[in-house]
Amino acid sequence: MPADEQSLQFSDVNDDVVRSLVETGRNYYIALGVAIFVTLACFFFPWFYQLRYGIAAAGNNHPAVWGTYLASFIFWIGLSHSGTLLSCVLHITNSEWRKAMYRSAEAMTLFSLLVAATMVMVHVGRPWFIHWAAPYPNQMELWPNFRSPLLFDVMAITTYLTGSLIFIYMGSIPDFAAVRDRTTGWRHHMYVLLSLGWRGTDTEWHRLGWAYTFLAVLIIPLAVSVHSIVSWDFAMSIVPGLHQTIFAPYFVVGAIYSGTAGIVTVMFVLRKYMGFEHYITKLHFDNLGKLLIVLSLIWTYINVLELFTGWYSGTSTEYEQLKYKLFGFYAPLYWEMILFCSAVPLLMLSRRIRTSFFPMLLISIAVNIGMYTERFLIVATTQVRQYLPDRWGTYVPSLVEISIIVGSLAMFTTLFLLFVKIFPSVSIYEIKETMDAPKKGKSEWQATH
Amino acid sequence: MASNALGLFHDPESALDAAGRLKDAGFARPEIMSPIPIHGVEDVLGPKKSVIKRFTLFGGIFGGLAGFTLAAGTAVLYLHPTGGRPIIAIPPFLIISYEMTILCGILATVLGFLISARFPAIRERIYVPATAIDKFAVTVPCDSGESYGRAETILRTAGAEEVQRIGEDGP
Amino acid sequence: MLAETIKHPVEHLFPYSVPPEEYSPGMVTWYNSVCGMCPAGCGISVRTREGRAKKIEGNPLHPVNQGRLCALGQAGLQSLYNPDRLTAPMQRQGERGSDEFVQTTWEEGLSAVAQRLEMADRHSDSVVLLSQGVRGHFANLLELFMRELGSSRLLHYDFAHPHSLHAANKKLFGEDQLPYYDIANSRYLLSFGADYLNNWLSPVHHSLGFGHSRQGDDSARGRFVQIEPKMSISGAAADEWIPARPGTEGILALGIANRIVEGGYTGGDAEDWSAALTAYSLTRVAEQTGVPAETIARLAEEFTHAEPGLAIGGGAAGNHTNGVDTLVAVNALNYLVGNIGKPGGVVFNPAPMSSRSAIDRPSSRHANHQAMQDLAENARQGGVMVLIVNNANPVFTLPQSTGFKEALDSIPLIVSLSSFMDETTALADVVLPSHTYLESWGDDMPQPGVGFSVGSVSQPVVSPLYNTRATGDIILGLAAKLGFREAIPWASMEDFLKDGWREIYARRSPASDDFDSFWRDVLRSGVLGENVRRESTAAVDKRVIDGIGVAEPEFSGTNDDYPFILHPYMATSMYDGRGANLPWMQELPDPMTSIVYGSWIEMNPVTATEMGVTDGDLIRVTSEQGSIEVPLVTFPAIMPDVVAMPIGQGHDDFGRYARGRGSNPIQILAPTMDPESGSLATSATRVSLVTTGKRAEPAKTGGVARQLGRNIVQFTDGSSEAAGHSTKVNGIPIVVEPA
Amino acid sequence: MARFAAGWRKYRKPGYYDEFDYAWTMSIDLDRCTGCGACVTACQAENNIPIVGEKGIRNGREMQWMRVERYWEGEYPNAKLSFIPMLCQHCDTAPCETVCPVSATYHNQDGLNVQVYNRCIGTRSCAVYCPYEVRYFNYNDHHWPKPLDQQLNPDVSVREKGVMEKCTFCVQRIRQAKDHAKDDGRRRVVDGEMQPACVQTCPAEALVFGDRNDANSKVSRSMNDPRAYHVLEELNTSPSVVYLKKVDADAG
Repeated sequence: MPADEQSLQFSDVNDDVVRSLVETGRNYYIALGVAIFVTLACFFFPWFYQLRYGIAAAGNNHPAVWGTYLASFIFWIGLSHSGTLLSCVLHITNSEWRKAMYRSAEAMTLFSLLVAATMVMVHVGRPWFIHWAAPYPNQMELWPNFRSPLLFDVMAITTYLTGSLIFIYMGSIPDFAAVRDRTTGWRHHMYVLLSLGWRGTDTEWHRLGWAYTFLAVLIIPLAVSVHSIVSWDFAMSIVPGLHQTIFAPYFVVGAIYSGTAGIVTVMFVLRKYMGFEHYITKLHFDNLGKLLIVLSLIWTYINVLELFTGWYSGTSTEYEQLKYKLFGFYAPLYWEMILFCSAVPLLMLSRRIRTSFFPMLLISIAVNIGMYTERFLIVATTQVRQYLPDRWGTYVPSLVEISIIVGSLAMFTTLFLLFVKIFPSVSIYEIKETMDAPKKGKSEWQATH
Repeated sequence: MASNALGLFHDPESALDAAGRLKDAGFARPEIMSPIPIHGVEDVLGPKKSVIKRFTLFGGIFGGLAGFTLAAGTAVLYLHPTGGRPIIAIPPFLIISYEMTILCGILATVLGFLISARFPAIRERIYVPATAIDKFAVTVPCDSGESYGRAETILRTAGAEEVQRIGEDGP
Repeated sequence: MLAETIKHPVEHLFPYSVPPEEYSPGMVTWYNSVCGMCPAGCGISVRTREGRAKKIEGNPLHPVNQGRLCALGQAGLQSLYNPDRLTAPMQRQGERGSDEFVQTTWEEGLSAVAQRLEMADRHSDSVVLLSQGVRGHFANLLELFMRELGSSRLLHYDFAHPHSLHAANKKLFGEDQLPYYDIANSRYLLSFGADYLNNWLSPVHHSLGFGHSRQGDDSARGRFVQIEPKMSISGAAADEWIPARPGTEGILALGIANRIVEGGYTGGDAEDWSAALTAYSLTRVAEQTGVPAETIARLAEEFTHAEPGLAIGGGAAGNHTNGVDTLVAVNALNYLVGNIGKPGGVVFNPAPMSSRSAIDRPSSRHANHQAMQDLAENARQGGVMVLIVNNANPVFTLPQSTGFKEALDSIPLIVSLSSFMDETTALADVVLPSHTYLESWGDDMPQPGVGFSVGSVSQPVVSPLYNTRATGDIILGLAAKLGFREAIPWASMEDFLKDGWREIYARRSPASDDFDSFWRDVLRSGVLGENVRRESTAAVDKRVIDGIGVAEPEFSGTNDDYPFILHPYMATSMYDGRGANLPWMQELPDPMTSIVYGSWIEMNPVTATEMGVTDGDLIRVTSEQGSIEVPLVTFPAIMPDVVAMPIGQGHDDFGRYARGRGSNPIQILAPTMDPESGSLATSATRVSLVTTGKRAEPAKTGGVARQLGRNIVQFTDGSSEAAGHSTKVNGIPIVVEPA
Repeated sequence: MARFAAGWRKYRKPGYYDEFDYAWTMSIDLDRCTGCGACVTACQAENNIPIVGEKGIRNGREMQWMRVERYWEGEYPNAKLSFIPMLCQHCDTAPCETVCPVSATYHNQDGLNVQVYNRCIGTRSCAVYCPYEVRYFNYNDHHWPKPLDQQLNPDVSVREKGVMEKCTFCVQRIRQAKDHAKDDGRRRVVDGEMQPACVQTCPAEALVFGDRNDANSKVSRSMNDPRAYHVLEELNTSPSVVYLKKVDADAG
């Protein structure tokens, strides 16, 4: 426990957290306003245009029928990982440093999943029939095709969304209770409902502990399966460059990688603008940095494998695919990705960088830019270099697509901004657990009598 | 008339100590309210068993079966031969049931938690807001004024900063 | 908003409130008719529903296309339902070419024209009728009309009309008709520049023959050799593609002929031949044509021993200053291997089935380039009072050097009977829009035929869409206005047609049943074949033999200023440009380059690298006559000093789909002609290429046209044992599934 | 229990296709094909395939279900060009079918790989999964300037935006042929009774269509031709379109 937290008392934690909820500065409202505006202008407006005009609004064509929408989908799903997943792993291996950051990490999972879901809506040609992909009894007596990787996705993501929602909620019940007592008006009523009448009796703590652990155990394999399945959307095709066994681990690692980087970014923001300097410390950045290095190495390794197998296969399809990726139309993006995801993270080998906040922010952002590029390349390069050379083409995203990418970022921000005002964005009771509990002996109260 | 004795403590040790003494003194099982989970409660007040794990287990099993049945059943309901695969294709359906296992597992766990922890609370219960911040409370039901007296003395000697008498239906 | 996105416009299920007789909802009616998209004269059957034409298919009974049809024929529907059709008679309002017309009634329109015709002094040939190449009874009607008008100047004009081929046949065999080339039964086809699978004479029939010769009989597979400077579709289909220097195809043919004669030709006139061919020794021919000597020798060898071999010539080979001689030489090959009149050889056609032989019809009404130039010249001198244009578009298909467009200015009255606002119609004073061929009566006697006499009737398959009239009815209307009652008594084209066919019916022996049932049968089957065949005499006059010889081709422009020879060719979909207003044809990828919606110029990749230009560079193509700008496309199978350009685009009118698209190579062609046939030597223009520095990527559907060793198209050397594995027919392979 | 076991065996059977009425098949003789493109236009006319316009094609959104691919071999003067008509191969083990989440594409009783426009939600996954890339997506609503719309074939639906479409082997004609057969009291459609638009029009008779279950149908015979092969056979999609190798004396 770093020295600067020695002075902290239990009550300070409540004060800080409650302040972060109820005390809202002008900057917050400005930020929220901007975020909402950008969401409407850059996401919903282009989307409605596309709904009217058709996917033609995007840059897609034959052969590149998939585009940035799908890339964004994978990206957000990826970002969602390591929120809940990381928190679960750390919970089970009960590592102390998790406790200050896991709440916001889980929130990240939740919201990026929501954004990912909307990306699906944007992607499909007839979103107004999207519900046909859900298994529900209907007058057509038609059911979805459970043999389809896409349907695995539907199931997995629904489960993951439910799981993370429950996990984050259950973890914050005691905090709702704590906040409940300190708030008034509508907030009070809301927290009364959310806290389910939590009193913090030993029985409740005991049950919560059990349930929470079980959830954690369930969610870890779930999270792994989710991104494996997302990878199967591609790997189950026979498109050269996609049809690879390595894809599932590749995606999972990539997901956790970008997710962790995302956490770093969010940590930075929370620490800076929500006044959690005492709770989110060098320690967290240091540990996350180490984690990032490991992930970046694994990710690089898998990339190299991909190249090697492609080159070693010697088949025209695989080889052309590879050549195109490395030196073709999209080559600059590829090397940018390598730079951001394989080279830049190595900076974090130095402890000084790991423990200094701003560089970490930059690195984490770089990593996520790189990871988005990776997803884009996976979608773009493979489709335009398939089996029949006569069908080769190129794909360039349209303005609509780009603005929707920006818009989705804004949507995420909006959701997060709302979150920090409703959820205690650091866990009160777990912070307290990390602090030394009051010692036996005369308390101030007795002294005054 | 029945009532509850509630002692507020400054630190977990003394709260636990008080709870132990009350138990030894033949009181009904005292309840401890704390801002953080206290370790060692079981040693003092005896082990607790939770039904949650069963919920999780059976939820999972049910989910697995339900998942496969859903996939296979609907496939048979409306025959759509695709890709030369069998109508009932094992590997994909296993994935479906895998996801369903986890989904139902999670939901069952939540259910188990709510039931075993008696949530949500319908009627008012004994509660002291301070325990949500940094105080540790021990409550014990007392059937008579006399027994309340005893409880109070035990609490005080254990180092309670404050002892309240609270009616059955809340303060 | 979401709701709006899934809203659909309301549309009416049935086109009529009061339907015509044979209309019953949901029922399909087939009408047999004749395709009017190109001069090949294929029989079509049109599928109609709810009184609308839905699909054109080949008429299985028709001997020319036997149920098959080409892309252009399929697209005929879009000339019927074209959004840019002329819907009513119009009179010019503003300046000529200002495209300002005012609608008028048929009555007014016809009388306006009639008055001027009245005024035009009879027997002074001041009235000219310029029609697209037409056959059958409609042609007769035109003859009658013009005779009554007392003008001899009835011209049929088709850009693609094979004048040289006609002349050559006349010269060698004394034939007026084009012969029938029996590709189906030939086992070795030597094609000199004739793009017979694309648009030479009768492409669909040739394709049928090609298919049959290739794989039709199991005993032997036909071998196809194509000799041309730029690979055409026929060249791609051929087993061997031989680039010969442009214009030297004839010399090559004579070189082969020489080998054949040397190689022991046993004809009565052997020495005449050897005498005539001495000049064409292997070495000289090889040196002149750029084709290796051994190749020539081999060709001669293979051609002689083919069972049977057939040589055809045309297209670019015929469009040089030595075109006629070239084609004579090619035909001579057929003569030398003695396949005249044999199956798989050259079969002479009988005179086309027709009535009214009474009308003295000049051997060919078809106007060659000379005639068109004379017309322009005469018009300039005010020799033309009235010009009636029927669906011909000379303004587009004549080079600028002819000055036809300017010549039109000095013609007082120009009448157009076109169904579309094409370049020529845009300059007309009175527009009397005609039906498309799918709305009007007519008949056709395909030329070249198929060795026996064939006649087919075309009937309206839908009720007219607009206030237009069949061309025949317009002529009859004029005749009525002019009071040619006794000579041209018919009320409608249909009557005229029936009258004609009455004679054909009467000629048939024995006249089995009454005419009406005969007529009904003809309409139902759409075609009538008569077993009238010609005795193909294989004698060639000595003087002709002595006269045989092919001069070096002449080109306009010097080598130095104009390093490239321009090779304009008719694109698959556009024909001579008439396909440009059909969206389907605009969207049909060019088979060789997959380019759509536009024109381009093809160049050998090596030459391109030397010039430092690449695909998509906008190139200025300049001839002595003018220049056009067009994007460059590198093309692997074209001679280094030849550039090829498709004809058909570059309309500055002719509807929304054609207007302002690409450029028209005809415009810059030099007026050099083949002196013997007077036809335009379209392939005899030299051009220079300069890059404009601009880019203009042509739109194309294809990607990379190389297989990269992926065995997409697989080959076999024909020997059945080497042909490799055979595909399992029944059952599917068991799916390998884990678990 | 026995019924369950029987059902299990039935539904576990790979392919499930031997219970189909027909196995429609097309054979394409590359030695006959001249690349003239008549099939392309015929298909466009028969199946209400929209005119996408120059812009559409520049954006790579052409819709022709039947396309003719071209492949060059060698360089001048020995350059050779081969054409290969490419259309939906109606694979018996089609990758596109398995991936559709809503079963909008599946194998019907005729052994056709059918596309149900009304069910399609436009995930476009089938187009990616198809190695022959013969699936075409309606990126926007298409319009036929009047009166071109009068040509539209009433037997074929006009697809709205956001829907995948592809060659159907002219399923509407197959339906009609089957109906006629039923009306005439025949049990089956006889060979050659029905042809898709492309086969019907092919001037070189390179295309042959029929039922490969009928061992002496024309198409069965050409499938047994030693020149027969499948494109991308190594992918084990077992297509219903058979190509006959091009004969080239210098090859082999």
